[in-house]
Amino acid sequence: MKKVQKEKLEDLFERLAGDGVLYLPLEEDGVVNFAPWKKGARVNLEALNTVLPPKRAIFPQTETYMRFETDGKKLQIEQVEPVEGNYFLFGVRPCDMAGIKVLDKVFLDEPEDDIYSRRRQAGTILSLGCNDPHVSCFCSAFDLEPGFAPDADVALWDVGEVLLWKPLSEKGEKLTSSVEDLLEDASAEEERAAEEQRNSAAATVAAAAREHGWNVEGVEEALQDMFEAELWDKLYRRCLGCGICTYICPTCHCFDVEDFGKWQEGERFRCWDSCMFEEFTLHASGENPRPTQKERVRQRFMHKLCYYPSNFEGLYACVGCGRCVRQCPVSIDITQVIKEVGGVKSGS
Amino acid sequence: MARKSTLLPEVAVVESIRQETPNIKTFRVVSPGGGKPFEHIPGQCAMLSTPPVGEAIFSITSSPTEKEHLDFSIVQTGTVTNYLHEIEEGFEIGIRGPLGNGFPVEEVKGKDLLFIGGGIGLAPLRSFINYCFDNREDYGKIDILYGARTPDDMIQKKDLFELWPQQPNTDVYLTVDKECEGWDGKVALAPHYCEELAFTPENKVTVTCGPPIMIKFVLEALDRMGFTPDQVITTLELRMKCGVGKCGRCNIGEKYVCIDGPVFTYAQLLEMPPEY
Amino acid sequence: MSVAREEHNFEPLIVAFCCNWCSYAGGDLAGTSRMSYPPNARVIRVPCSSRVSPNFILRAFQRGADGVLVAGCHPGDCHYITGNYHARRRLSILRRFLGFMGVEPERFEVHWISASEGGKFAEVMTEMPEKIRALGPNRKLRDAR
Amino acid sequence: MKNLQDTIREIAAQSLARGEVELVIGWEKGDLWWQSYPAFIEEEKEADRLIWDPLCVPNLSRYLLQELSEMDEKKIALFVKGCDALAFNQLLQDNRTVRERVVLYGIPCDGLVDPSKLEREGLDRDLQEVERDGEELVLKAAAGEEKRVPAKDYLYDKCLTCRYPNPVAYDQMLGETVPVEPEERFTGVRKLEELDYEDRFSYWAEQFSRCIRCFACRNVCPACSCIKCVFDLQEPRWLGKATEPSENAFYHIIRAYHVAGRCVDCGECSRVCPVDIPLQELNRKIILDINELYGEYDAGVDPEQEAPLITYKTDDPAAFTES
Repeated sequence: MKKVQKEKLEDLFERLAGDGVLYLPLEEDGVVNFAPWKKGARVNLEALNTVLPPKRAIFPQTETYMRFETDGKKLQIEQVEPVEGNYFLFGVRPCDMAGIKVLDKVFLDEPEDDIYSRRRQAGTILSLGCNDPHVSCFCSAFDLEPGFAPDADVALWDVGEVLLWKPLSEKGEKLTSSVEDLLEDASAEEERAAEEQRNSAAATVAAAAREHGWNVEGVEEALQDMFEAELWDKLYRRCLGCGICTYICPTCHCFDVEDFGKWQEGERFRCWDSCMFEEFTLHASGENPRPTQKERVRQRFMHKLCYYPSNFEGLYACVGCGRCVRQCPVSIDITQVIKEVGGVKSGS
Repeated sequence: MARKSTLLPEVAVVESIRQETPNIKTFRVVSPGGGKPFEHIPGQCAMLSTPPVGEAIFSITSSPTEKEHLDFSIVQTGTVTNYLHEIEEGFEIGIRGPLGNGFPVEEVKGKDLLFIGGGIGLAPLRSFINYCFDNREDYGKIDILYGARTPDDMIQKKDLFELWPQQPNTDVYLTVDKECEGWDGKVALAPHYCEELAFTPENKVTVTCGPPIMIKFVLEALDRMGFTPDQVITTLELRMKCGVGKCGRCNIGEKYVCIDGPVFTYAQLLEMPPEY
Repeated sequence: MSVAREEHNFEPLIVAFCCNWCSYAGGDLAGTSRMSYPPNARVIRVPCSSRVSPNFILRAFQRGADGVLVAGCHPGDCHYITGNYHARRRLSILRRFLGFMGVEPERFEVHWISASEGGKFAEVMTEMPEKIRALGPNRKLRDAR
Repeated sequence: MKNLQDTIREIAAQSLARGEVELVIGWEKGDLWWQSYPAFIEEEKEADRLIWDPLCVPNLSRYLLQELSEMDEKKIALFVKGCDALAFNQLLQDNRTVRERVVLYGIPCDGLVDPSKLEREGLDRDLQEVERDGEELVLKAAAGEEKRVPAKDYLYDKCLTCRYPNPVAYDQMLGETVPVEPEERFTGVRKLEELDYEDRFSYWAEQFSRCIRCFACRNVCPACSCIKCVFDLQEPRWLGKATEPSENAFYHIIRAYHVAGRCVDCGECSRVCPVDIPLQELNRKIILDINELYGEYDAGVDPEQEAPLITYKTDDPAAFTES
């Protein structure tokens, strides 16, 4: 295992930024989000979860993929190339890494989404283990470990003065050797410290999960019979119908396609969309298969906890990052749904 | 040259436009160099692009046996269709497809077929119907029941009144919802007419498409007539954006209408949440 | 309407919403009286100054306007009796609000021009481009795509 | 505080039992300490779900839009804090609710706790419950430990400037009125006005660049009660979906302007914004200008008074020559 001194991080960032775009948690007006690093940027590696998940480096909120020109009856269409070259995602939390894996299943499944896949391949992901999970963290419910992201290219652990550094993939090895001069070998003591932190973080989340009854076992099966359940009648009523929960979610991937045109030219882009919005399923005819907020709230939970796992070998489209739990203005809480559905199952 | 994105349309030319009803036109679409933009099977769809107002999905109404073009019968109802209804012949549009699963043309070989269509719902059925006529020996008796609000609202009148009735071992039943001047044919709602005609379920597959309310009553009628749910096939339409199972809006439960559909048997629909 | 117009030979583009009953007629009068004024404005005829929604004004800025003018009947002379009294309040608030957002107030003007004031029409159409020329091209609310 | 909570439960149970109302809207508690959220109580025996604590921030009046239209002639009881009552009056003025069908129980409010202020100082550790005791907050931790902190330091900014903590509309007031000691609310606006145009624009451009267009600020707003919002129209398509700087600016300018003269300054827009855009300052700028130009006006205080932007005086001043 390697390590990098925190005082050398600035050098490391400069090196990485010279080799591509370096996205990492930056603080601006008190809001921490993944953004391209520039010299002097306020890096915040302490913040547990950025407001928006790092998915937006791979699947940006707005992304132009086509330009067009019209001339009388003539139409010209041209693809806009999606890849901006190399990039690094530095400090991705394990839950967010798992979120990227959830997106991978959708976008890399046949027919592969070319825009996503090229962007995904161009990136190297350095994950940062969590030492001190928040009370709203519930990643362990989905068999994830707060202290470690096995799918990242490099795993990092913050153990005080240094970040431990462990390459996990070929990309990670390549990166490691390219910044070899900034890294040192980690001591056995440091490795032990990281190990302890990993265990204690896992224990914290697991204890919370036990206390709150966040057990997802059987939730998918239970939900299959719960389309008409009373639960949804209760839950939707306070929903404001805003898109916070879906836009800040590391696994939400629904998008819309729209044109922007000026005179004879314009572009077509895709952008995040939310199943919480009435317009999401509204037909041009005025018909809407999900006419009220009840159907939309149900769709969100069903998609994450039932439909998605049915389509992808039981993998839940929730990674327990807790963003929606913290940010929903009216506290609609997916862990309460999990609890209630689990309860329904064991009761029946 | 980079690989082509699944979301990127090809340019195609609207070769001809035919006014079917006051608000429905049929567009014949070919590649800029002539010929079909792509091959398809009956029941499949395509995304038509009209920059700068966007893209929308439509079922292909021509049979794959028509070698030179694709036809789309389109109701004027939203921004894309408004645009389409304004253009003239020779205009270029974008096209992306084929999308969706299509009708089980192979599986139903040797069976009698009953097509029940309402209004614009004939559009996807027509692709299948003409395919059958072009492979007439593969299919048994063909019954076509088509209803529209008024005779003026009937699409593909040449097929309905001239071509299809001449086909061997084929019956065409036409009906309108209300009495109106100049119509001396049947006046009845399609589901009622269907029951009146007393089709028998033996060795028969029913394919139906039309407004949701018609489908609902047709399904009830067929049930009373002894058709089992796996003998009934329908095709759905939901708001779609990508057409390839990614954008996440056309799902009914775990099924995506754009890739798992739009063609479903009634048996499959019964397994799905009633959200369409 | 190229976004990248050269700054040195900058010609301000002004979108002018003119009330059908007064200011548009004032413009006509300026024309028939053969008064000359620079051709910077694109005139859009509206039934009343109160018809001008903030959406229109912002859209003009988005699509390349360097300035937006709303011209209506003098207060008290509204064809619909009270339209411009309402417009006066609403557009005053909007003008200050745009200033708060960082858009120079000179870029959004409201003038009362009656059907008989061809001279005033020509004057406004002459002065406004000059003020905006001094400010330079507007990029603030413009859609850069 | 406990007393008020008991009163709330009692009153809710009573009005449901007597059939005075079919639905009571109040607040209930979730699993986590900050979760106090809207509760919809339809049966007497459910009334014990209702709570009152210094985290009951969601404005309940807006729910009348959905509940009244769905329930036809039924009556609804609503617990209203000061800001909720202003919101109710605004809905009334906009003809979006019916006074006779709503029973209002007023709650004098001495300010609500901003969870992020507690978190910033690490006071959320093991926190289970927050109570108000006079000028102090009692922070109750898991192990039964208690900590007392000055309440004022942890209240929402919007509560510190609140001018109507005592409900202006109610059928029955629960509890003693609280003193009204608001801090100056236009400080933020005035500070921004000191900047020149370039700096103002960069300030807002930076703020808006974070916007993800979740529409929470619109959806939570008691003045945003249009049945079909201009931003959702397909035709004409005023607002595109791209998170372009110019589209974001369009959204925020129009959002604030559409509630001009109707914004009750409840600050819910700022509270719900996931990326902390200071949206309330936009609304306050408009309030300040209306006050300056057309006379002091507090939306939601008197539903009979005409809103400033739907009326006029023949000798109104204009702001067309200012620069």
